[in-house]
Amino acid sequence: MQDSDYIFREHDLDRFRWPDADYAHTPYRVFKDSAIYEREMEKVFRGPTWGYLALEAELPEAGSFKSVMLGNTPVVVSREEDGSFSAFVNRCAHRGATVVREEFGKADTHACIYHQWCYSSAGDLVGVPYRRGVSGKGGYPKDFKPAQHGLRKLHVESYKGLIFGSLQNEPGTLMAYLGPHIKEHLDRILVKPLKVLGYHRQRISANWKLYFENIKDPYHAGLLHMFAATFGTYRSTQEGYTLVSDGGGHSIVYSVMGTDDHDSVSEHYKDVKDKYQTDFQLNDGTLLQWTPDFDDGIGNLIISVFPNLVVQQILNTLATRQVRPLGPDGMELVWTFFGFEDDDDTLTDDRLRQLNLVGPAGYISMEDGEAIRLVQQAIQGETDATSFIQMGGLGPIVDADHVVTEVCTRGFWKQYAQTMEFAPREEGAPVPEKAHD
Amino acid sequence: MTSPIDGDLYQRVQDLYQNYGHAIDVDDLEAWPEFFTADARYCVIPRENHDRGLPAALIDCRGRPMLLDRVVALRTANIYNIHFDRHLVSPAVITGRDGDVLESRVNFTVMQTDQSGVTRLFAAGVSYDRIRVEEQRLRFLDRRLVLDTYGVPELLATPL
Amino acid sequence: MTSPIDGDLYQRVQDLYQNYGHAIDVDDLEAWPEFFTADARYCVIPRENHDRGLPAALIDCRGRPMLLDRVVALRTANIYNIHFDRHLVSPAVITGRDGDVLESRVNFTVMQTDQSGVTRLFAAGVSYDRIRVEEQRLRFLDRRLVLDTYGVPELLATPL
Amino acid sequence: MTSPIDGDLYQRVQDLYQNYGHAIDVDDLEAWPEFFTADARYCVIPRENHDRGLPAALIDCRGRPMLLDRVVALRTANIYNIHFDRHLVSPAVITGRDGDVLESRVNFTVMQTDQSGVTRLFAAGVSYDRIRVEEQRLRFLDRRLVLDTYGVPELLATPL
Repeated sequence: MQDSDYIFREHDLDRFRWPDADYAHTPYRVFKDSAIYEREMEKVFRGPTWGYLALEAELPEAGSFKSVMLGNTPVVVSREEDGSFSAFVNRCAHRGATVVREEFGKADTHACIYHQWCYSSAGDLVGVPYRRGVSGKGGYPKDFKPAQHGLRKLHVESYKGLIFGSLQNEPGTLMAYLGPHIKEHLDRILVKPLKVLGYHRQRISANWKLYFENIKDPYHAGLLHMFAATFGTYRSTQEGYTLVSDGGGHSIVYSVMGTDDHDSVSEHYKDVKDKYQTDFQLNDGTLLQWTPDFDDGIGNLIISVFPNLVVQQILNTLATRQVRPLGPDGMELVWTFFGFEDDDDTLTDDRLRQLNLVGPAGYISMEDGEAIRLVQQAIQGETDATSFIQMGGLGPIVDADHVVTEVCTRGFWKQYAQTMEFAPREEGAPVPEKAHD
Repeated sequence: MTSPIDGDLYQRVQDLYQNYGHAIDVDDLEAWPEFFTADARYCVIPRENHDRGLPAALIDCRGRPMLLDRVVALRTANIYNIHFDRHLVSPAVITGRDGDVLESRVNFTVMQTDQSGVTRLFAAGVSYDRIRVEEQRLRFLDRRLVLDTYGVPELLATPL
Repeated sequence: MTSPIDGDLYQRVQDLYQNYGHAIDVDDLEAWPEFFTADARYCVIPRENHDRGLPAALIDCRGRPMLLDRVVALRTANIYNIHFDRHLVSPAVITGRDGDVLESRVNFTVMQTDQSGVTRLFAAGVSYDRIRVEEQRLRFLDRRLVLDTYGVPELLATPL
Repeated sequence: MTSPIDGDLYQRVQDLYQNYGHAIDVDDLEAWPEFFTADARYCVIPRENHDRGLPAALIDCRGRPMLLDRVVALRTANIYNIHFDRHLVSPAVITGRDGDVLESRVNFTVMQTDQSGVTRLFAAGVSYDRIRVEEQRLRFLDRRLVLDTYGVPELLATPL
């Protein structure tokens, strides 16, 4: 038995190590092990990360709030009187009840229903019933200080209308966390005040990381999604780019429409059955009617930020997708669709019509839910095997000027393993001969 | 208050709803667009959007050609979880009439069964509809299905 | 055996049941007491009690004022899990008639959805009802809902 | 297309279905064979068999004596999980008529409740039926229940 094999089988998670330093194999165990899941909640979602909470546009007024999940931690994010944003862990400091029960709302203060402990929108304790007792009896000790019993607060920063929170004690700045690639592409899309168009929610029977692998993987996109390939909203033969952050966890994948030609597409898709169907035509072509918001020709762009955010621009559809884990083998995906405040009715209508392409019922999105469900289903009984992630080759995890690569997926696993303290002991350790089976 | 339509017409409305569900349940998707007028609107909207006045829908087909496209896509393009549907649709309530157009409402549930014969509640909701009375058959001019089960289990492929 | 009522009246009974469920489903609780006569009885009884002849009910409102109190309590006093309801009610069976009072029976299920859009079966059962036929509208004189799902999931707030 | 039967007869069909379900739900199994003609066929077939043209059924009673045997067996011979049923049956669609024999179709779900009052979806499916119109009452000549929930939860004792 190889040493890596031994480490790989290790049941003590403090000794569990990734099988290779190229992150070209992912142990299936990480998708189904409940101990690993608990560790993720602590080390990833409550660890050195910034998690996406909400759009500023969802909180239009002072006191507006939204309830979200950051990993398995319930969080409420609010807009303050001064226009800033705050967030707290939604669990009463007294006996642990959920304080804010509504998904959305507006309130100056939040009273826990259980014993009426009352908090400001920022989470400070502002009222305690019977603090000094009733008729001189009962009450809290004299040294009880409300300031010491507020809700646990998150660090909050926002950029271009996206609000992020962090539960670590001393996080670096959000901008340092996001890095230049993410900044550049958020700058590209989020150019004006946003207008929320509504929500899609999807509950997929798959581990949350399978979804992150999926959206960081441009290799599958031109192959799984016949609609994208046939109509050219995304094709592997198009001019495209794959950008990855220094830590590996964030990425950007995009392609430029109209940069390939029929002959080239036919050549590269000739061995892929039924995915590029030149005889497939829509009865109503207005579905794909596209009035570009930007003049760079990008028809499909997916930004992902470790560990819970996806930002999409697919034709005119703009959305954030928030990934909420629901245990080792399930996840909730919340899509928030938006346009710009100054959109005219025609442009709004284009965005709404194109929602047929995306979301749980979308022509080019429904397959992702199915693909990752199939993975979750097939790995259930597996204890040792790994996946194989080497499209685009091994070596440094860096940008590529094409989309025939799984480099972003390797980048994701690199940041994941390092955050989870699962990284190989020695960088550059030899890759195992083959997947363990 | 009496119903704005007579018993025979009401019966045709009931049959419309039941036959609509049955066509989907037996995977006769090709028959589905025929339940609509040429210029019909078919919209599945999450209840949270509907209740908050947000316009984003899950499916929004405008005209029969877009309905046809969805059928063709399901048959030839899209890949989704293999399953069977079964609609349970309440008796219809006729809420209004304007000439040959009826306003109608039904509650619905859809049960979905996987290949091992395990059935789960897939969707519950209400549909606010307009129906055109034609000589030969009734057709939907407008279906607005408000989906309570907006935490869509896996994905929404076959129409509700 | 033919039905003791004609088609038009039967249709009004169907509408009564569907409109009753819809009022609750769209949270128009204020309309709920209006579905009853002033002296009506509304009773939700666990099936195990009903079947064994035990009188204890979950809800027992005697007269419209008690129905109103329940609505006011839900609006202003009680705190309960935030949810949406959806009623699925079977076609009614008219089991008897005594002048302007009909005896009727329906099976029902209520689906409950939480704020994340997850729908669960909340209640199933049968209701044995008496309905008074009035000129303007039909009203329940008596509803006795026998609740199969007497292992109440969480709590029972909004009426069945 | 108009219904091949008038409103009164349709109402009797509706009542047949609802009364059939109710008899089982209140455990009046002795009344169950009486819903069938003497030479009736009652068949519960898994959807996977039905769809693939395979003949194997879960229950296949040929003639009322076999229906009676099943009741007697349930009462005296078989031991099965103690439970309550609740049928939710859709409005019927009359799909044909040949003299005094109607062709009809309903969708159904059956909710099953255990002794602690926990209700689960037990069965969903469709039934393709033939009904004989008799002076006194309607009876099933043929019921072919296609069971979506062919991954039978625990066991199938009381009839669908």
